[in-house]
Amino acid sequence: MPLLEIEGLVVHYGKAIALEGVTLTVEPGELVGVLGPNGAGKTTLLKAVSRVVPASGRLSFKNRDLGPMPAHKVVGEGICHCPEGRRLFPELTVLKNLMLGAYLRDDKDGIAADLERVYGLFPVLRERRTQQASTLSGGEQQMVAIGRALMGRPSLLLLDEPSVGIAHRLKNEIFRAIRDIRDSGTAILLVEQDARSAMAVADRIYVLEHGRVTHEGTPASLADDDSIRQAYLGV
Amino acid sequence: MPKISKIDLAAASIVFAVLAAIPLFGVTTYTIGVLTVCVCFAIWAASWDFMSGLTGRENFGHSLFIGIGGYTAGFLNVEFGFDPWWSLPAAALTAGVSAILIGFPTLRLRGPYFALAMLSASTVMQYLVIIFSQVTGGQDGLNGIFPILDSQRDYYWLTLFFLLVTLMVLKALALSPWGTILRAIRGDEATCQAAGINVTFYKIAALVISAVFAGLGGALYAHYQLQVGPDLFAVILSINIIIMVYVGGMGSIYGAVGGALLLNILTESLRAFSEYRLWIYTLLLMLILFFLPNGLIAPAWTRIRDRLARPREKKRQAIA
Amino acid sequence: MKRRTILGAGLAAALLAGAAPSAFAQADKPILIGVNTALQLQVGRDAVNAVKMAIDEINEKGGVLGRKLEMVTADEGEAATEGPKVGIAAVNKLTGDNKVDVLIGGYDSGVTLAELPHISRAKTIFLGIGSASPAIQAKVKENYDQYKYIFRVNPINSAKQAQGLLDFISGKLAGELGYKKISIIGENAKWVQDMVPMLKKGAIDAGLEVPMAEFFDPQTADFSPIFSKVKENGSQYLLVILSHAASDVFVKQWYDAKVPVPIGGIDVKSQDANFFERVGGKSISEVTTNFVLRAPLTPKTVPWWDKFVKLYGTPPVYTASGAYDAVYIYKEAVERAKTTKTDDVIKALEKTDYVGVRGRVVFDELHEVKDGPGYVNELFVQWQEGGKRVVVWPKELAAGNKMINPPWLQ
Amino acid sequence: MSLLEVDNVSKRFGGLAALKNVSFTVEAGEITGILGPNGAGKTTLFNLLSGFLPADTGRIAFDGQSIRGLKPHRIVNRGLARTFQLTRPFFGMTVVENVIVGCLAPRVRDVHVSTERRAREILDQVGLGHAADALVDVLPYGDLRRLEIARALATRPKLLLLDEPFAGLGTSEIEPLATLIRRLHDEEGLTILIIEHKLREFMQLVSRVIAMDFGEIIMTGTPAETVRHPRVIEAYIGKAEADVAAA
Amino acid sequence: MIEILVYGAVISAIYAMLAVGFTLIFGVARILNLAHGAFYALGAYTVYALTANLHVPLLVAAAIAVVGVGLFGVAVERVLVRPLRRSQLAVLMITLSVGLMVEQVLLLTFGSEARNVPSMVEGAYEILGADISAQRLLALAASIVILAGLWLFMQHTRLGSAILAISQDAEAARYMGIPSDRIYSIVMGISAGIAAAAGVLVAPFQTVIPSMGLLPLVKAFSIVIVGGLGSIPGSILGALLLGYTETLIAFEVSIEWSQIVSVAAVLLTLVLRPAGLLGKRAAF
Repeated sequence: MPLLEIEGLVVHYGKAIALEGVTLTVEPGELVGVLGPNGAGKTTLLKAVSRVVPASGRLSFKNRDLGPMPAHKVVGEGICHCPEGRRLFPELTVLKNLMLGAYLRDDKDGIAADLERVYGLFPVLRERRTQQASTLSGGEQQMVAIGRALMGRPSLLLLDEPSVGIAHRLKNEIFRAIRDIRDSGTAILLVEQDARSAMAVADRIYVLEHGRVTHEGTPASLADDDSIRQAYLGV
Repeated sequence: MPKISKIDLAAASIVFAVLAAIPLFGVTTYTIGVLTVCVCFAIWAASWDFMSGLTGRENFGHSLFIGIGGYTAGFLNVEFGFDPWWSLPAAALTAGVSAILIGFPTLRLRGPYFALAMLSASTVMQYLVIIFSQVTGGQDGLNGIFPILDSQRDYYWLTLFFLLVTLMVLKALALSPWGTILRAIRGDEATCQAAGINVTFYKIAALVISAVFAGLGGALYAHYQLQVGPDLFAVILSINIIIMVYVGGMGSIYGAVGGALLLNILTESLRAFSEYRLWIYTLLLMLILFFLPNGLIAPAWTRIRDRLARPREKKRQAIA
Repeated sequence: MKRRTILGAGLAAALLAGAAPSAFAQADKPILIGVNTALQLQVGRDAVNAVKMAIDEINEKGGVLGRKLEMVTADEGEAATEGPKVGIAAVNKLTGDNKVDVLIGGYDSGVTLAELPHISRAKTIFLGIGSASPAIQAKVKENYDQYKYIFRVNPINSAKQAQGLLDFISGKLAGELGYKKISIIGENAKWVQDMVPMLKKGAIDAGLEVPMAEFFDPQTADFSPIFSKVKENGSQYLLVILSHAASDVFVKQWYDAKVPVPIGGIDVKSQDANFFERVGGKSISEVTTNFVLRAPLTPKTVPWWDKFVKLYGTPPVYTASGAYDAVYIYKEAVERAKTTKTDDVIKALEKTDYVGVRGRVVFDELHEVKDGPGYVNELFVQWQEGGKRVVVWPKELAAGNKMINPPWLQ
Repeated sequence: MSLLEVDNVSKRFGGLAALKNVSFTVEAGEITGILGPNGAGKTTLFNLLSGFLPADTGRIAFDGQSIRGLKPHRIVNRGLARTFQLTRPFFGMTVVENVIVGCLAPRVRDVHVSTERRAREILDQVGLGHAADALVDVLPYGDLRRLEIARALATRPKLLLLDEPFAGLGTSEIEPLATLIRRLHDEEGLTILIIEHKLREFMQLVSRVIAMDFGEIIMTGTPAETVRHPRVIEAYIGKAEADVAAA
Repeated sequence: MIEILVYGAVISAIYAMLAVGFTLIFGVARILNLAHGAFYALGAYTVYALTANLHVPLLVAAAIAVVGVGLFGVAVERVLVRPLRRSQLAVLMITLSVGLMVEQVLLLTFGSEARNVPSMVEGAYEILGADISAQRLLALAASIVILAGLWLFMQHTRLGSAILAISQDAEAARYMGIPSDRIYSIVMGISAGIAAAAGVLVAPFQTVIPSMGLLPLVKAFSIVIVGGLGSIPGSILGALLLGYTETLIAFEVSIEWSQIVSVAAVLLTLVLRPAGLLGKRAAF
């Protein structure tokens, strides 16, 4: 039974069409990559899943309908969203940013354990924990953002463009961490523009173009395909 | 481009005819006085709506222009003994000039910042008027302004005439390319610039036009009250005007007039409740604000007009 | 059709009524007294109550010229927020719609001044009971024909109050107490702004040093800078003039900071009988001018005071005595004129010589209530232990009463 | 003389260099495309050209005259118009009124010609004639993009800057709009500078591509050259790091 | 000089209490709350009614007032503001009318005369040569305690972090599962409670009349504009600035001119630096 099932998802921003009927699934513990050019609707897809933007179509998670839930309930269900552009709380410390990820949780021990887990994934955050988030480098901020989402102990992590604007060295570290998170059993829906990095870590890939899924398959099956090149450069 | 429809014109004519005819039916000077005040507020509300309703910049200091207009009339009349007729053009002029001066620094601001800047400007003026009492009469204001016309009834007609002029000018401007541009500024300033429109110029000009009529209204009011006081600069006056426009329905200009007439008459008719007067007024206001967020007069008229127009449409369709 | 007939009949009746001799038509109609005042404020409510009290008394004794008296009220609104607009509409309503025979009222000088041209246009007598600006009665001199309708029963105008104040400064402060240095402060109201320079000059002429003469905004919430400055400049007395400002803030802050300078002057709120109680006794030793208090100023004073308290549960504020007297003054004038015709009543009013609850009321040529010994007096009253009010000036009325200092200066 | 000359233009936002020494020219009659990933500085460049942002350094000349530092409306009145990436119509107004605003620019305002008639002609031209009297609030998104172009055309530009004209459009709406743009170029001789991400249509539209990344121009060339350029591919598809790929 | 220092501190502390709540609800929920002054007035009147009429001990009355007005604030947010929140002007108007309503109700219930709230502490102290009443010192101390308490609450509780989070990035807060509507109500309650506390503390040495809320509203508004809308440190800085400027002018020039300072400061700030001293953005 898939963890997340999306069927015929349609999203409008006012009059602009962002998604024109997207269907995809994520199995438990799976890392699914969504690729596509700018404006293809990747970010919208994630926002629709976390109920931050209204959408029509079927959205079910662990066999429960997400449709009628407000955004904060979805988090409680176990979907945590690490948004595009990181969206840290700039004037709060790293530790507070992380702890806000666990806002809905009451299990002190569990939270402490998850904090250790995040520090384990990104050791630099332990050193930076009392620093204001806005003083961190882009890569470190991305780590906080991922860590913050993990603090909600998700069974599905939504990751939006974790590699944008980050130095290559840190990018590697982040992708390594993403793989570790998957390996520890958390399913991930990863949206990326950096196709090669995403394909290197994902179990399955969807290619989104103009709000529609145009291709899907394993990275291996898509790697030789011209379709990726098609989607990106139109040639 | 929206045109003024025949139904609108007919309704406006009827309303003005009724307003003009009221004094002929043996009403007392009290009623005429109340109506005169109503008409002054209507001029202020319409001029507020022209600038703020069209460009979307809520001016919380409209009383600045009213006060300047009123005091111009007061000074010319009481201090320098000018013929009261001079008050009207002079008040319009000083208010317009003051709009240019205050408009440049404040119109860059948006939303509540513009509102507050104007509010502060009017309050500063109010304090100054009180402090420099030797010149301005302080808290008591300037008393002994001459009436422009001896008969209260004639004076009421005069103010009504100026309301008509105000409305015709403002409505004509609102329906002209000017209005189109002002409404476009409300929509999006950047797009306006991208369409080659000098946004700063139009904003200042709108404020000046708004101020000219507010100042004129201030002078008319001064010559009705036969007195001006620092309360003409008060924030509460600006807020009352905004409430009137809000109740009337923003951006339509005639709605503002309707709101001004309605609320002024309401205030007066609540006299029967003596000390509960303001309490009831506030309660009614809260109900309107809460349940009719688009206002009362303009939306109601739109609905009535549609209903009136519908049979004719049907007929036309039938003929076709 | 039917409606037109009724209308026609009504019109005819109205014409007939208008054409009939007025005395005949009015014979059994009540005489209407319009009260224009700020109904939400204590000054307004007490004025209304006092008028009602007087009317009831007169009607019980058969009315005036066989006609009953009746009261109509109209709210002047809150001057601070609504300006004179509501006040003007109020007098227009009373004169235009209710066609009252006389207006009694007024509280805020600004509003009253604004109402004057409208009152005079309506040719209705106005007996002022609350506003103190001399500019009001000055109109009578400026243009008698236009403003002859305007009389002031109460209070004594502020210029005359200033004279009294000067007398207090030179006689009591400089004379009896031998002070050398006083400070003067007043709120930003026109009449105070006119008065303070005059007081300063008068005090200096009386040989006093005046290191400070300042104004403050009626909304001032913190007087500590003033107290501090007064203490620093070594003043021995702080003269204060306020009517719309927060008197309670003033005395509370003075008392709490134990300012080593006694205070006194014109403090309109402090004229209220329950002021001492309202501020928790912190007005102790404050001196303020007053025109009436529960003391045998005239034989009528104490009974009137007690009856008012019995009827309405609160001691009357300063407008009440004026309003009560005004009704009787009007009644007497009508009786002397034997008509309610405005011009005749004005003639009669000008000859008024009536002993009211505050003293003997006589109008001068400005239609201003005469003050001084034998007339209505400006009393300097001090709050003493237990909220007792003691007259400390003028000398002849103080009857040897001692002026006390605040507890921390004793 | 080129219609547009951009010479050594730079722009910083705080510590971030959004544009670094950008130089290029646009010849009259061209359709030039600007390509680059998010954050490459394309829209910033448009904002500098149209006067919505001041340039820090460099020279921007249009029609031989410097336009750097001019207010946006003055630039429009020199004949350089733009559209916005997010459509920004004047809500609460009709479609034709939206275009009339453009017709009221001093550059084209003519007391002898009814602005309304001109506006309707332009709407016909972009295929919106049928919706002229509708409120923009009810217009479908595709039509809003056309309206955006119509409003710019109303100012009778010599050079039109199109900022992602296909953004937010459904698949079926893109082709007709591309046709419209091409027609404007062919029939009106309009010079066009275009930013777009829908590359398939983009590549067919433009005759020359300026590729940008991190605020710099990385190459200029024909569409065919562009897609083969290694730096473009790297900027767009990303460089897989050896260790990640190996895992 | 010393006096300016001491009196300025008292005034600034009270201003800060008023401004912090005002800026808080704006920073978090973008509500420009014109009923803020009404909360202040209600606090003072509640204490008056409880002590004078029902003879409740002063401290108990103070606590009831703060909590009660806080709950009233929550109710205003829930019932009146929330349905209108999409329009800034509508929110402005409805909170304004709440303010007017409260004033009218107080006027009709308690009359126009000033009411006396007894001092919590009697007497006066001499501090560095300046006489200052104990109640003022109490107000100073209490406002420091309240502001420090608010700071601790914001820094060290989960709810506090959530409030800060929403004010810094409302959308990101939604990703954390923070229920924004509930937070808005809570913040309105806190804001109203602090305003009421200011009213309670100030009532004994200032005036208690129905319209007493107007001036504090104007001051809070001015301070917040000068300090930067939505910035708590900004509002404290603004309070100090305005409090001391007013005191300085009252001492060195005339108290007559001290009232005009705040409005003039607003005008200047808006013209010269619209975002305020510590504000981040000028438009929203």
